[in-house]
Amino acid sequence: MVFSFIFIPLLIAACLPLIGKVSKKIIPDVLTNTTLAFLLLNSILLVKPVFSRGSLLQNINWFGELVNLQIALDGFSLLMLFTISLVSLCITLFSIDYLKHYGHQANFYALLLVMVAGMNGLVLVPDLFSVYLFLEVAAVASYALVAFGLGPEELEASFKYLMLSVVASAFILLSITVIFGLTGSLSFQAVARGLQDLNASLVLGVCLAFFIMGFGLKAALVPFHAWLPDAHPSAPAPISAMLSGLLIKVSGIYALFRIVYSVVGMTPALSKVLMAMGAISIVVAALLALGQNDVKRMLAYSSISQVGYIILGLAIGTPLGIAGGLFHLFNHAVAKGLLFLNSGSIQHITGTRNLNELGGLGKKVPVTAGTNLIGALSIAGVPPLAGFWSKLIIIIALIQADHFGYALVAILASILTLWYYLLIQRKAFFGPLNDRWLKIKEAPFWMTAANVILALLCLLVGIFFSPVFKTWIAPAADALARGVQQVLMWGI
Amino acid sequence: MKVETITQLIIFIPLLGSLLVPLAGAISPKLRSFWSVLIGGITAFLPLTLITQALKGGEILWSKRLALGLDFVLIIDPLSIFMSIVSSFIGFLIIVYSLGYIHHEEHQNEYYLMVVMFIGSMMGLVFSGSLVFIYLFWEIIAIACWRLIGFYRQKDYVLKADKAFLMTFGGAVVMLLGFILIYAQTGTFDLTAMRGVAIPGSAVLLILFGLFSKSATVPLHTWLPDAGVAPTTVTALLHAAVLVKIGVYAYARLFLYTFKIPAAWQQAVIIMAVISSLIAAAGAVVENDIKRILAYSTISQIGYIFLGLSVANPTAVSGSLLYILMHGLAKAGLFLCAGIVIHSTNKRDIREMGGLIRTMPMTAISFLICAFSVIGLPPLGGFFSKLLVIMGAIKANQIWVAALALFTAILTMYYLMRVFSLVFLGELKVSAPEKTPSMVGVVTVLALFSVLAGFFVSYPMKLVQLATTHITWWLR
Amino acid sequence: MIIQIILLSGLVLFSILAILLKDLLKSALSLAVASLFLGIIFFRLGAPYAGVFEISVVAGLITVLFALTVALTRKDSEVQEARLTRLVFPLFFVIFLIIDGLVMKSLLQQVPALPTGPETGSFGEVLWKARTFDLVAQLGVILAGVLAVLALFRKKEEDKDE
Amino acid sequence: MMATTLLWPIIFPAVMAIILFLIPARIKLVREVLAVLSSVVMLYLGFSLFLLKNLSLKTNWLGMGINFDFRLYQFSAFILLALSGFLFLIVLYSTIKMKDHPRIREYYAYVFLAAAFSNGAVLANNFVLLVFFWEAILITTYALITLGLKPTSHRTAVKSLIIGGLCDFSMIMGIGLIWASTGTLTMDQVHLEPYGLAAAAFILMMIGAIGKAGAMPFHTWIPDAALDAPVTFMAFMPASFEKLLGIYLLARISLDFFELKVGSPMAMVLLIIGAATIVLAVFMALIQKDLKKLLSFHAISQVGYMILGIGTAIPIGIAGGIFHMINHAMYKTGLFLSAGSVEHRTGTTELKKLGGLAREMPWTAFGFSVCALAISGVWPLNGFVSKEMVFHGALETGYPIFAIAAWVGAIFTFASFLKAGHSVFFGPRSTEVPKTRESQWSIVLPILILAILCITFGVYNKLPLENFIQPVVAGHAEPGQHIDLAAGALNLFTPIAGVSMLCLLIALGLHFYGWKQGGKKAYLASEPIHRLPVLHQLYDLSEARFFDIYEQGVKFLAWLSRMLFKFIDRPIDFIYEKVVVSIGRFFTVLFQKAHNGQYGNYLAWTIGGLIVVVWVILKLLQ
Amino acid sequence: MSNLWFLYLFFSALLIFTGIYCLLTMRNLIKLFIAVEVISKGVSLVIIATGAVKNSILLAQSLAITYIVVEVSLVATALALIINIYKKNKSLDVRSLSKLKG
Repeated sequence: MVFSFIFIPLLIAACLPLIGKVSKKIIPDVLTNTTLAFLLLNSILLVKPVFSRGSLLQNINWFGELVNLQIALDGFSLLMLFTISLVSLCITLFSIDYLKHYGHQANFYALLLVMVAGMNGLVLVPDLFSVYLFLEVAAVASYALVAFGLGPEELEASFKYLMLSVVASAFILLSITVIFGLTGSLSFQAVARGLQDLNASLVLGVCLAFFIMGFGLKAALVPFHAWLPDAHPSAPAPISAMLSGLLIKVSGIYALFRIVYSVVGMTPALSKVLMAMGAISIVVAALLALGQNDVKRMLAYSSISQVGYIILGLAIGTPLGIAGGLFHLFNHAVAKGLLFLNSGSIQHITGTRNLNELGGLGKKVPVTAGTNLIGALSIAGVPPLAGFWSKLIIIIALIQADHFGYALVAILASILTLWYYLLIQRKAFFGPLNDRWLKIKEAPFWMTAANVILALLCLLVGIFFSPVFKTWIAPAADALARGVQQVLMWGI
Repeated sequence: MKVETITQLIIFIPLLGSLLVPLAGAISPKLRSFWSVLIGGITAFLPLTLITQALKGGEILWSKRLALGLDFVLIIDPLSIFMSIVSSFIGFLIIVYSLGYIHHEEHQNEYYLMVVMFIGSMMGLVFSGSLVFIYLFWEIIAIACWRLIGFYRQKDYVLKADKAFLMTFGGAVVMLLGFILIYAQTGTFDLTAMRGVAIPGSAVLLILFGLFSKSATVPLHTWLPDAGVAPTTVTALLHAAVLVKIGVYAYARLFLYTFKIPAAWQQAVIIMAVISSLIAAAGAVVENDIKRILAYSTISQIGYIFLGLSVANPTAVSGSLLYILMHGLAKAGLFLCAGIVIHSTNKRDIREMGGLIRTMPMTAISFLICAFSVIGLPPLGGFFSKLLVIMGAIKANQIWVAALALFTAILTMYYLMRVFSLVFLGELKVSAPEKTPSMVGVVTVLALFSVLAGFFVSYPMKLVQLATTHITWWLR
Repeated sequence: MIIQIILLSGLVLFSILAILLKDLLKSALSLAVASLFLGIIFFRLGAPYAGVFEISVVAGLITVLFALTVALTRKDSEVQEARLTRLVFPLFFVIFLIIDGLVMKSLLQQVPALPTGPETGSFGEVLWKARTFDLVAQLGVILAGVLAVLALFRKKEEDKDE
Repeated sequence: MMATTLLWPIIFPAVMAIILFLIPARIKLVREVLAVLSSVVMLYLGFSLFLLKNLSLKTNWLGMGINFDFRLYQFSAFILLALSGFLFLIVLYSTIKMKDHPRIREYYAYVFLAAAFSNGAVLANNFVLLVFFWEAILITTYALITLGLKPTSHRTAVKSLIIGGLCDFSMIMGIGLIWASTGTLTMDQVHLEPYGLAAAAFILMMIGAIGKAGAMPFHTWIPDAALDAPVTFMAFMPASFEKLLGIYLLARISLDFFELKVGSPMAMVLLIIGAATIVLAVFMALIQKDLKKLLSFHAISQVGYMILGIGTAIPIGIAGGIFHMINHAMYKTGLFLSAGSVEHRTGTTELKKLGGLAREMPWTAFGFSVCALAISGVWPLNGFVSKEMVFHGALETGYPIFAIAAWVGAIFTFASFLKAGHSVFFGPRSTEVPKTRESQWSIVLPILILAILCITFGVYNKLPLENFIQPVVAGHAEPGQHIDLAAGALNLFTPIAGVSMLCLLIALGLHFYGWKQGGKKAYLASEPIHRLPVLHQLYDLSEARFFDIYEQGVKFLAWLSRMLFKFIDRPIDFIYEKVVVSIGRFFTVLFQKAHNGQYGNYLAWTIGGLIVVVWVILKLLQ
Repeated sequence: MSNLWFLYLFFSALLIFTGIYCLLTMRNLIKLFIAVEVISKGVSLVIIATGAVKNSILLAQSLAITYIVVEVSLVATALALIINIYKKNKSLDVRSLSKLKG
């Protein structure tokens, strides 16, 4: 049942605060993890039907059409669902041990599940306004989660995040409304059909600009990125992972490209703008990351930079570019999730995230160091890890589409990427051992386990990139590459 | 066993075996050492069984189709077999040497993991027939290398490691761009499908970036002397035997075996090679740190290898291939001798050493023999390779280049003899005994091999000849 | 038409007042008045339910929330706003007004009329049948909001533990 | 006879070298017997091969025309024989002289290895093979010099190595050029006119040859080695083996590989080098205060005659050069061995400390005197014969200046030997050396053999000339011209011989004058010349090694290296270490400054970005 | 009809401009959030106006109501945040919220 992706987490989230009164820790832990594991399983089971039919449209009609829910699932959404379930499962596993710092597991998990539900909903709905709504569901939950620590920095970050996001979503909604005005409908299908024979390119252009700004802010494209380096590091580590790994991709990239490809249709002008913004993001954020001393802040800037890659790939418009972008999206979700969790481990172990205070941890906590290394190298695009393949595909696509300059930027920026990741490695793990950390021990089991699972994913996806690509990425890319046709097909 | 199977084993045994090293290390250090030596030994042994295949000439191709045409292709031909024998053998010797050298250090798990993985990916690189997989193994090597250079965790050491990683990575990604340009032109990454294709100069330039950065050729060379902060075993592995040969090997694989390189670029490589050789030799004369000297020396010798390959006539090419072997043996020997010296004196500045021939005669003599081989004096192996390269250059009408190369050879002689005199002769400044038998044994073996390779040069030469005729198929 | 424009102008005016007034409570009240105008506009545009919602929820509930917040943060929370802000606002506003007018006028010709027939059915039907998902999402948003408030106003357990 | 016999002179000594090396240091007798025996075997091999004359062996080696190709013929057989002869004498001599050397195992190993390599070089019929053996000798030379065990030995060894390397590398270059222009590496298939590129090849090959022979300016390691290396080495390498090899190759180059015409530019080059070497080296020899060093300079000077002889490109001159080579090897080896004998007994070779040893060491004195007279070209010794031939040839070229140079050389040669002999063996008995006696038989015997050979080759010059020399030159005479070198060889009453004799008289006069001037101290006999106004400064400069190409060259190398390092290598590194990093840092800091944490600022970017995006999209749409 | 649409769009643009101007220049957190409210008024005006003009007022009405619900949720969260910030900082000045930078 595809609907379970939305309902189950919502339901559990609603129950959790009550359960929290009964059992503070164990039941919330188990329940959340089971839910997400179930969703993961579910998404894997969906591969076959989606694969065979291309897309899946489900309706629920209850009470004589009083309840009329419609859900559309194609390769792209399935990839997102899978990514969301996978990464958030690892994150909740990690949280089992990590949340001791914060307490209030039930509340935390409830918010987390609401966020998951919001993202799942966003991915599944075939309707512009619903997209906005689920965006807000996930966003409201994320504001609270960013501020979950209730420290001054957390609050500050959350506030800025909220205030910028609100503006962004206002523009998104504005744009949706104008499109509604132009076509008279809100569902993807009808809008796509309506826009096809509509001759209002200027107004539509402005709408798209609003979308780019709105979703771009959610996805943290430069220059709309400024909230991210504040919000992501301030959140608890699992939430950082959630935000960087999933939220910016779902509410930013997924929504933007779903609308751009499947509803409006990609145009060269749009492609140019998005690619330019992607390239700028890559470079600017990479340079910014270089100057950071806080591990998580550096990772946050890295997210911006990598989102730049994803958008650069997706915006090329060729099937290969889309595939590369989506593959990178997946890989980045896994790897950045890993890195943020890992930074949580570091913080748990040492109590600090300042690179200058760390040093030589590799000797004391080899597993944390190793998983961090794998994640970092994967994002930097060092083979044989997963990130390499996606970057490779993106660059191939760039060259094939004759964007030599962008290819060069992408290539050179990957050197920068490696540069700042090496900073982390050097300062935190491989330098001389700081005397303060003589007595530290490896992080608790579940934290380490989550790290290891994600690191293995990075590695295995890299080694077995071919089956992964064929199973998950290629259908998703096909779905996008078919453009507006994909949405129009849904009805049939 | 089928040749293809053996080849896959050569690649995957060390790659997967390396992952088990930390596990073995968790059980006991003895087991770890045993395991590493075992894997190294198997990897060194298996290529030998391919010699019969090599002597048959011709090539065997094997490929596994992967998504997007990024196929995994293996080319088993005399060139790859030759290269695999050389690098796995030296790698194995270095593992054995490490048993003594690295004995007291921390992070041994990481060390053996990386060394074995290094060797494994080298094997992968050597047999790969696909641009993507060449790049892939290329970078795995870079990772291993990076960790190994930063082995001693000092602050500036890890900085140097990062520098090396960044420079080689930078070169490599630029090279990747070149690969992709070729892909855009031909629609495939499979080398065997692209033989004889003329590629644009821009792609050549980009690829050269990668090759030069990995093979430490001027102007992308400065990471190599700095990488001398690594344990000497590693520098031997990096500088001498394996790492820097990668670029050279890739040059042979790409620009001789596969593509037609535009004549202007070929000339450019020739000139770069010889200039690199000269400048690096100058560096070796000026430096005082023994490992930096040897590192510069490596850069200089790599220049010769590039020279031979870029001249691209059979004489020079076979000279270059032979050079890979001879330089590998001799330079590994030099580094490991230097390692013994450093290990026992705890000094690296040659001006602070002296007279060590009295306390460590075997090391001194091995050093001298290896030095002679690097200089290119008969009857040691290095003579033939250098001779053939220079002869080839002259034959290709590159007379001034050849003259400059010979001049560099004199510089080589000068600085190596300088090192030898300062370290081993003169008055004894630091008295230090020779080290464990496994270390001295390995350097002796290497020196011995340098000598034997000179006297029995015709055996490796046969393989080299086959490889040369195979990769210079376009001359036929 | 004229009434509509007057209402709209009132809306804009009170919104401007809401942001320009120094006293926060007065600002909140101005906002409430603006909401009132909006509600009336909604009603006149044929959206009575939305108008009611606007007036009751936004002008009522949200204003209360604002007032509550202002009350809770009253103590030495005076923030000195830059004086220039208020002074130059009219200038910018007029400039934007002109640009806005020109843009909208030029866009006017761009948009083709949409050949749509009048809607059928009742508001309830539309809300339930066509927009069921919105209701689900509303639940989600409310849940998120509630949980957020719970999370933000929770007592820190650690304080007790430590 | 099997063709593989040709490998014996190479493999046998090489194997012996290993065996001798492996024999433990303490078993002296076995080693010595074994060494002498094997040198006898070598001599036997040399003889039998000399009698065979023609033999060749060719197997595949490296491919590409680089074959394992040996050829024995007249000339090489002769040189092979000479090499084995000298090897025998030196090994015999070494049994005593080197007896207590701490690294005696290495010594024999190196000597036999050197013999193996030299034999290989002589027999090689492929250029690469030639270079292989030729250059390999460098290592043995290096090793043997280090056996001098003096503090500076190693330095000198490196010097010899680098100078030798320079010469050999230029030879490689020459070979490369030959290969490039003829397409073959087989030596007997190459015959080029030395013009253009081939001329360059000629010069380069020639540098290789004369460098080995020790001509100016590649000589400078020899005088240093005279002091730093064992004296047996001096007799072994610079005096005999290297001369034989060098001049052998020079002859091959000039006669076989290239068509050297009388008076052609290449011939002039040889003549000039020859003449310069004669004169300059002899002037240096004259003033030396150490017997070994004096001898070493003569070893250089005499090479000049050989080069001069070959450079004439006239059969008699060439023959003279080659004959001089073999003669020189004899008497110079004899001289070094005598010097070694003196050193063996007295522990020094400084002229100042020695004197009047003739009574105590009569046989050594006799041998020394004969050899000294032979080197000075006194009738009827072998030196006279070969020098006359060279003078003859030099005059026939039409440039008398070269003959004059040769004569000048002769004057000072004699003068310096008068000084040396006088101060060591004659004159008053020096007090600085304790009483001593004649050396053991195995030291004296080689000296005497060599002295007798000097006489034999002089008086019965027909024997060597007809057996050894004439066949070599035979092919190069004009058709129909019959060469009978021995005919007037000992004729004293020709103008040329007359001038030569006059030279000897002048030398005698000079020595007498100097001896008088120096207060009847023989070792000061050369001082008047030493103190001549301009010469004096030149001498000082050369004492300071100003003219030493090695010293200057090494300085140049170091300077060049520093320049390259400082101005190319470091700047490149600077770019990576500093420039790239600071550019990155600059932008990083710039961007970081922009992120000042102010909400309004961030919102402004957002709105600004929005406006730009709108503008760009609209622009693109129009 | 579309003339009318642009009239409403014109006024909502004014509202949004006012709100953004306030967000850009004002400093009091509560004031900032009031500005957000002003913006959201502009948005809801557009929703209803579009529905009215394009003959789908019922749909628009349901959207507007949903939007108002979202707004309430947001306001609650934001005000909770503001109160928390006030508790920590004892100030409502947005300029004091610049600890995170660089």
